[in-house]
Amino acid sequence: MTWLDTAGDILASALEAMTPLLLAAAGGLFTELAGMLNIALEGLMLTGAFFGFAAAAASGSLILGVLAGALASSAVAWAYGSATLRLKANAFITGLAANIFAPSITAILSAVWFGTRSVVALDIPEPARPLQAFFGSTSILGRIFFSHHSLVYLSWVLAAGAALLSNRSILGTRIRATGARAEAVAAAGFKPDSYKLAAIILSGFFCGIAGASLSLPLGAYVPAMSSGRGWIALVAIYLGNRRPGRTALACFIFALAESFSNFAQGQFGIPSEFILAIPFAATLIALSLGTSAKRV
Amino acid sequence: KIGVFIPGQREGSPIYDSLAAGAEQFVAENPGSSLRLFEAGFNQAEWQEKLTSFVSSGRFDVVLTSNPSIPDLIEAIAPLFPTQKFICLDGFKAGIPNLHTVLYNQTEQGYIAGYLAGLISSSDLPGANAQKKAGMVIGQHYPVMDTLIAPGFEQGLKAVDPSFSLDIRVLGNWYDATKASELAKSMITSGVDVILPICGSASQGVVKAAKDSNHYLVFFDSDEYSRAPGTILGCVALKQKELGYAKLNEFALKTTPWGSAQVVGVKEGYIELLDKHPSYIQSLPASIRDRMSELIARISSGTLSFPAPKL
Amino acid sequence: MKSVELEDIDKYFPSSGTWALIQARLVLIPGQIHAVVGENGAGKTTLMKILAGHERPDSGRILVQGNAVKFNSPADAARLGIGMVHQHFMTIPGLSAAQNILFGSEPRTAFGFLDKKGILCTAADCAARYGFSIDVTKKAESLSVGEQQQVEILRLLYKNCDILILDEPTSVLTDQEIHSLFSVLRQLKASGKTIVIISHKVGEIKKIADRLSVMKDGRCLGEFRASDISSHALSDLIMGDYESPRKKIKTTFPRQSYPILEIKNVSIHRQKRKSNTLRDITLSVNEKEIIGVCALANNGLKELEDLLAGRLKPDKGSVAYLGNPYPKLRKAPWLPGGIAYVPSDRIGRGSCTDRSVAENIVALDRDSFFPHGLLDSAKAQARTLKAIQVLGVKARPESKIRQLSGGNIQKMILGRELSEPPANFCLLCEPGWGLDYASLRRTYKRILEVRNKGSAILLLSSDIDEILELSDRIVVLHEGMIAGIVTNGPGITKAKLGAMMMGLGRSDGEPCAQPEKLND
Amino acid sequence: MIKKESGDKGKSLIFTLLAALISSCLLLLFFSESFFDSFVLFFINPLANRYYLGNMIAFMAPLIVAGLGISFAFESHNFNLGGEGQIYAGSLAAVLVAIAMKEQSAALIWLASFTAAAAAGGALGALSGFLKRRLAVDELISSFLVSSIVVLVVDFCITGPFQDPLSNFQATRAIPPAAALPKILPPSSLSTGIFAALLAMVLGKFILARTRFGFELRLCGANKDFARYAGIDEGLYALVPMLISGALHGVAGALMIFGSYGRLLRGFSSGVGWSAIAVALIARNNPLALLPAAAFYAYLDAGSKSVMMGAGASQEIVGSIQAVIFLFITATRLPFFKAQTSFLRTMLKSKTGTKKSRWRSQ
Ligand SMILES: Nc1ncnc2c1ncn2[C@@H]1O[C@H](COP(=O)(O)OP(=O)(O)OP(=O)(O)O)[C@@H](O)[C@H]1O
Ligand SMILES: Nc1ncnc2c1ncn2[C@@H]1O[C@H](COP(=O)(O)OP(=O)(O)OP(=O)(O)O)[C@@H](O)[C@H]1O
Ligand SMILES: [Mg+2]
Ligand SMILES: [Mg+2]
Repeated sequence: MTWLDTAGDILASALEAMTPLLLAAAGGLFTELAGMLNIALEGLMLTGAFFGFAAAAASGSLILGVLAGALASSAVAWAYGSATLRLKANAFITGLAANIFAPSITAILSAVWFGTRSVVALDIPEPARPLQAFFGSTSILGRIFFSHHSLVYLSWVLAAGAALLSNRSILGTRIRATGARAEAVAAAGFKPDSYKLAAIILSGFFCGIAGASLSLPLGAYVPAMSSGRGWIALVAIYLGNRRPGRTALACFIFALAESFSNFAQGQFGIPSEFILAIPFAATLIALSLGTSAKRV
Repeated sequence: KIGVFIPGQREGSPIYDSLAAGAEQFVAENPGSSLRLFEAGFNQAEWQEKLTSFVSSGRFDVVLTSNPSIPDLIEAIAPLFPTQKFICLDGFKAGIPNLHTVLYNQTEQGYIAGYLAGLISSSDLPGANAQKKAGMVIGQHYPVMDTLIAPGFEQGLKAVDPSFSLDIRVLGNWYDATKASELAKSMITSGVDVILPICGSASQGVVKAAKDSNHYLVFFDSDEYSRAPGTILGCVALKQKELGYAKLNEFALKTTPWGSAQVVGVKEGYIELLDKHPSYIQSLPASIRDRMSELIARISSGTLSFPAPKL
Repeated sequence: MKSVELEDIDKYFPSSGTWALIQARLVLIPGQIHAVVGENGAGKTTLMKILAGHERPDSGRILVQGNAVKFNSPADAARLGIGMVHQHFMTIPGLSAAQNILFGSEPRTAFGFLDKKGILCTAADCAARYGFSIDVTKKAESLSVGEQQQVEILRLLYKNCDILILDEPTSVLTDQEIHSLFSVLRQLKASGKTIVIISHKVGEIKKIADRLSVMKDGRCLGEFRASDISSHALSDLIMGDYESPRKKIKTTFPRQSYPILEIKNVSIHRQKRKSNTLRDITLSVNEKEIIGVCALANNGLKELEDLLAGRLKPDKGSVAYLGNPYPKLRKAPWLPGGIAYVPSDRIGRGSCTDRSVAENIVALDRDSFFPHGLLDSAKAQARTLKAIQVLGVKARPESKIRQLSGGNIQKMILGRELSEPPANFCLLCEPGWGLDYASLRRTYKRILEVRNKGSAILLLSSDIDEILELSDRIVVLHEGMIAGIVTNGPGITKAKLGAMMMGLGRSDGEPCAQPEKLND
Repeated sequence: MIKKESGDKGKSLIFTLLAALISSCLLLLFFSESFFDSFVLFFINPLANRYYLGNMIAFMAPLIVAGLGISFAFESHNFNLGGEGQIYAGSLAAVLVAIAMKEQSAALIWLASFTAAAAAGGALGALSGFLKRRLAVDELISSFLVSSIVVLVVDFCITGPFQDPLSNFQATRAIPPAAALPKILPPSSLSTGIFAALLAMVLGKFILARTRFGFELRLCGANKDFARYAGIDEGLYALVPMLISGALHGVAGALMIFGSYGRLLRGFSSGVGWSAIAVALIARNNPLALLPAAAFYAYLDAGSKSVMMGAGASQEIVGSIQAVIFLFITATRLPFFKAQTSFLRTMLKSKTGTKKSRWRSQ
């Protein structure tokens, strides 16, 4: 294998690893724009992963799975959002509540539906690899761009959609305005809280799909499988300075660092802990360089 | 009255599940005995406190548990509860009058798995390649892993062919199945064709990756063939259920050698290559199966032995 | 056309223990311009907020077309065509001026997306129809105050509000801007809108208003037809027994005074800033001298303030204070080497709204008030009272700033910055903002007093009357450059300064726009 | 207008606690085998059983100290999400120093170890502060990232160079037994560390409320622009509060080591950093309120453990109960009680508002 092949493989796996991050970040972007710190991304993803998988297993349809994941997670987001806004509770604490609630409810339901609180692996359809047939996966470029399963491409479309929604739509403008100056939105005769709630529900929607993009390709639901990706999505949003394009780039940087570290574990005699730290370190460095460049 | 202290979670951890199952079997067969299970969760720092409160209720005649690090905890609290009896499987500590420990010879277990992996990798099975590489995906480094299992596995590989190399990759947790799958894929692209996953529920990701790319797995601790028949080619089990059951019986007969520490392995029947499973028989050529039987026979007979592990 | 009546409105603020309104009443006649006047803290803003649905009255009724209505939110009021432009503007940063104007009813394309072009066109049309000269593509955060105000008014107009409430709209506008605002208001009136305007400037009110209400201490003293009441009688009504010191207490400054602040060849370039930055400014402010600096919006006034506030670093040139480099961190005005600074941004920079008046004063001089690292409350209390007394702030030392009326916040800042002993150098930006007439006179008196005690004062103001009244020398900025420095005197007129501000040469006789004379 | 609801805080707290209590009771009723047993185990046992009580109070110590660290950050408008790593790093430093000083007296070891813990945690906090000040990197994110890295590095240290060769735990060697903080309620892990925590809390309150440093810090938190206008170097207050915050987290870690664990176990602090944020938020950043907030949090924790152990309630049910309580705990307004509170408010107003007073100019 040449180094080119290796680089191609790393890139390809980075694009795959980016999928849940990209979706979760797209969701988190809305709450960030609405001026809220949404730490519940993690819990929302897990909800999406579970319900997405359960629905796919029950119906045998991946599309229904994705939809169910998105809807279930939106519902949890709605509950979390209403609690935060109607009760005027602290968003960090209610977010924490959502993050504790998600694994609990999924485990309870998992015990009821699947008879186990642990890994649920069932036969569900494999996500198709729609472009592989057309462009092949023999060339390096083919492997990097065309070999992925459909959820990867779906995430690209959805991320673009989220960008459009946040920049170009009426709702997106209102959400931004709420984040920029809620009292001005109120003075203009609108209810800032309803836009905040809309943003939270949108974040739930995207995070739900992000979760489904973890469990469906794996064909299994594993408790705690979101394992910190919600946080990383939040980091990506900050690194991307709350702009959709840059956020996507940030997600890619993190995913690339991670797939590089996966590769590197096999190559160098460095303790694994240090290699596992590579993605965080890379992000921190990108963050420092990025902002300092902006300052000049 | 039996208390089973599980330093983790029963579901998803075969080793704890079978411990509980052993105790349940004993209770079912011995009317009048009762059982209370307690799951202490995976955070080892909390075990001390939880074990103490479990024991301090004073409700149990014997506390059955399983984990290499638990004897240290028991040593610390044994003086406080001198009448409380403890049986700890998968651990090793002699000299505490109210504790009996039984350790599995996990070097043996690793060796068997490694030997099988080596045979598979060098075979002409469709998913095996010419390279002499096998891999492990582990959740974290921990002492039993680093001193027994991994070296055992590597010895097993080298016994097949000294040119084998072992690729160990660390996940950093026990549940990120997606990342486990990425790790396995990365390993597979580098030429590994047999993997031993020891990474908790994340092993699902390794199964997925191996299945998708038509490579092979060997598994540890319990019968896992059904998760991916044809991909999982061997399971080297710890007979935890049987051992737990036996130890409870011993306790009921009051023959427990308190204060002693035992080591058990293939010879005693508590480590076993599950070679009766149809999946094992169908997927592996007779040549490999024969060599495995031969290996097991050598270990049982004591011709091939591994020093009782020091921990 | 709607008639609106406010009847017997009471409003009590428990947090400050104030009755802001007591049996206040107001009748708006459709199609007229109605002025609300009164001293600082009289309750004008509170009454208007109640009318626009931002606050709820404790008791009393709001009648629209004779029907009692209840407003739970600004949206309710907006539905009945009532809208308000706040004393502190409510533009939304991040959105363009056009988006701000159309906020809430943007034109859209298919699928509910924003029609960006449509927004710009509609907003530009709307602006053009009412004779506003604003560039609607600008982002809200880069608008000048005058432009922000235009955006706010346009927003109400676009929403078809019949009743427009403007809370002190003129206090931060230049004469030219006021002039154009007033012609817009007249035009609106002609088209049938009802306008309520709050102002402290009697001359302005006489010019623009048809009717006026006078408020004092939360009550309405009465309503008058503007033509029925003389300026003098109006002043008396507002101020009660306050006798105005009309005579100027000017003294000529000594010839051989030495410079306290020296700005040498300062330039500031910022590519990103749309507004003009400073170019090659050289200026020295001497002891016992007030230099007034005036400029149209976006011509460098803001940058000059930020430069001397330590917020902008000069890219070229230097600033010296008392012979040393200009300090990075300001010292309290009453300390040796201290600087008095009244910022134009009184809410964000000049005060901390969540803190008490006392804390807002203590904050400037931690060295003296925390002698051993711990607060010396007695000393702090004394200094606070001293600062409050300078201009008579209606507040207790422990009142939170957010509970003060706009004028009182300004008086607190002025009192703090101009209390004894005065600083060697004072940077005063729009000092007269939001002050009622009596307070304004007291403030001017105090500024001249401080000058006579030896301070060098740089006065940045968009109010040319203020500049003419206080300055010894006047500097005019145009596009970031000094367009001229003149010594104040009988020969200097508003017209002349106006011409210079627009960059129309310095020699007399040049054609220039004739700004409306507002004050009598 | 969006306004902060002032007043009625005490009342709304009682209502929120009631709401939380009622809904968690409902959950218990619904899910547990025996409601009565579970109820007693969850709500009564932690207070009635010496062992649980001791552990509960012991858990309060690090919560209070780390919560104080969060308060210092919050009050200066910094967000420290790196508590986990700071606690972990502080603990490692403390343990290493204690082991190195085996021969010394306990007092000396404490002094050196706690200083080392504070220094290690503080350095991490300061790093985020520095990045914010110098490169305008958001401290919320940088502290989280730094912490993620540090946890891995400390893990490496524990399992690598400093692993206790004689232990099956992934842990460092134990600190000298003499250096452990004196126990109060054996066999529980309650130690004199709780007094240190209380002392730190009172000291923290004093510093924030009374001293010049606290004044400047809070001013920077309330309005950076004004602080700068008042001549305060607001950049310094991005750095120093983060340093203090990190240092307090480090000390919290050392308290856990010297109070309970006696050695650094891998993953021992997992979650304490987050819990500290919750505690600080429940206390609304008032240091003195940290005591009841931490007590409440620890009580909840002890109750969950007790019911899990005693009634076999699963992690999930306990998790749901905790989630519900968190949902309500910081609520400042409850829809169901709105009628009541507004009624109370009018009552209150009619009482205080009888005298038509006005501000009088001085
Ligand atoms: N939110 C509030 N909380 C407490 N007191 C308030 C609040 N808003 C206004 N007040 C008080 O009510 C009184 C009237 O304030 P208001 O803002 O209506 O005065 P104003 O007539 O607009 O004065 P100005 O000319 O200075 O703007 C003042 O004494 C003020 O301190
Ligand atoms: N400086 C102040 N700021 C705000 N409120 C004040 C102030 N002084 C007094 N009040 C309020 O005004 C009300 C009347 O005050 P007080 O009874 O002292 O006035 P008085 O004795 O009638 O007049 P004076 O003190 O001018 O002789 C009191 O309820 C008090 O709360
Ligand atoms: Mg091979
Ligand atoms: Mg006002």
